[in-house]
Amino acid sequence: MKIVYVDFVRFTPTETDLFEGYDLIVPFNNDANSDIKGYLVKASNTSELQKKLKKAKGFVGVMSEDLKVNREAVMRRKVCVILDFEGRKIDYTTIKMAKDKDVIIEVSLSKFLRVKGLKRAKLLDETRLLLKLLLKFKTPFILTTGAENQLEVRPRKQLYRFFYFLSKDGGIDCVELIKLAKENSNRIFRKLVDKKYIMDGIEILDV
Amino acid sequence: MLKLKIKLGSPAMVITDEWIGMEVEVVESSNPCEIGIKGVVVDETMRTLRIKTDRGVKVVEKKGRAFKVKYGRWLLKVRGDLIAFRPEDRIKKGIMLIKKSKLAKIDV
Amino acid sequence: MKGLPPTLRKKRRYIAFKIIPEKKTKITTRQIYNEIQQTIQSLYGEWYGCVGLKLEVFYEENSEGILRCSRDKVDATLAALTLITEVENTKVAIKTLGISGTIKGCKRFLNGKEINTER
Amino acid sequence: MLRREKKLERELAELRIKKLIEMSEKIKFEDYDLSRRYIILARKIAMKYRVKIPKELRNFCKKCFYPYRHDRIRVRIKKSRVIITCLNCGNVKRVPIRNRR
Repeated sequence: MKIVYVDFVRFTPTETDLFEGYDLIVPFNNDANSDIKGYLVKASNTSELQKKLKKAKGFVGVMSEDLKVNREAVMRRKVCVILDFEGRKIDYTTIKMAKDKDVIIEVSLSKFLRVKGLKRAKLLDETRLLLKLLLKFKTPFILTTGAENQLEVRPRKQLYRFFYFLSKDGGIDCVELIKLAKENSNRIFRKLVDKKYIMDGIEILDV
Repeated sequence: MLKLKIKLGSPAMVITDEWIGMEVEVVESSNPCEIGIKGVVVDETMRTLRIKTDRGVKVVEKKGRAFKVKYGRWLLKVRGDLIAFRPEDRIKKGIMLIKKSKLAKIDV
Repeated sequence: MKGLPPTLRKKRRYIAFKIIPEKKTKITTRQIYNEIQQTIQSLYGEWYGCVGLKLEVFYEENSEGILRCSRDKVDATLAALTLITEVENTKVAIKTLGISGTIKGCKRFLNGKEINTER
Repeated sequence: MLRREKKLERELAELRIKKLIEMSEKIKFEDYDLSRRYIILARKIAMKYRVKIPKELRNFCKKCFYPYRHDRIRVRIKKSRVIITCLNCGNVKRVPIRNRR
């Protein structure tokens, strides 16, 4: 079967040749007027999250700095993705729970583009640990650009190669990582687009 | 609490329905001999299905296999991991699985 | 004196890349080379920092170029290229077009134009 | 927390019980043991979801769960009641016949 690649971005995308190799770009932008889009929820504390989630529908992504908010978000049934940015905090238990609740954890590239120096070094280290945990628990995750503007987008090959190198350097099973990332990307694509894909493990072959 | 409306005949409900009497074909399996076993389910336990084929009754494990199933007007492909419960537990656990899974299309 | 046997020679890879600037600003060869060099320096430091970098060609009109690096550090160089966001205060994105073992092979990734390198 | 959908569960359970018992009825002359197995499954479902097995479907032995088959039971009418004796286990079921007033 053909592998499809999904990318999450935070703006309304227009054509660029940087968007090379992606089959579906999901804008997490509540103003975007494309058919397939994510619903972005930004929250700084848990009560705000709960309030905002009441209105939310569809493919909901939560973006938050707070560890407690992220943990709460994983437990909510509506939340599909925990979005990534440079200040996100996520821990062992959250990742373990995400596996149980089938919440996708996004690992984005563009957070590295926004910071420099020691901060970036720390971020790289954090991401390595995150990837290690994701592999350990087999939590669904997706490698994305997570771009906030056009110039933060990178072509697919570059993105996967980057994470391949990052994990290989950190002593993580890089082949497995890329394999899982592709599988998950496939799954998300089919969930969002394919009407014949009912849920994980059930699909219509013929009427 | 948000209530889910699961339609009774929707294709996602295969995992809660009775498999005995269904026409089943093994599509995916780590054991190549099992692929292509086709017939009617005669009995079901927690981990296995007994399928009555032209060449006698075969016992196929549920976990790690995928089955092609005729259900209602659909022809479905169902992963065996989803039905790997006791037959009577499947009603409760199946509904839970459907409720738990994100973006499941339940109102077809 | 014979040269080094092929097994012991430095293996090289050539990376074709393209710079996509925010506005239509021209980026000079010097600027881009400095930026790449600096990024690699800051990313990998002195210990791992030597990747055998050389900017073989760079066409300022369509901002495409070919970069040389050693074979076992291709991934490192690519990662550094992806992380470049700025060249001399203009925001840019770098798109790698392809990797090849020779400059000649690398040229097919470039804009399809016949460009002769005299060196 | 996810909540159980008990109503839906019971609805499904009733459907499945009906299906199973009908199936056991169908094959009881070919495979007696299998048809007993279906009844046990149906009973398990009924117990788990606290659904009653409808009266018209309850024609199996209460003790050994073998479905009633004309050559394995004895039916006698005595003292204004029907006495059904299961010949597999010897269990006796008495159904009184009352006059309708």
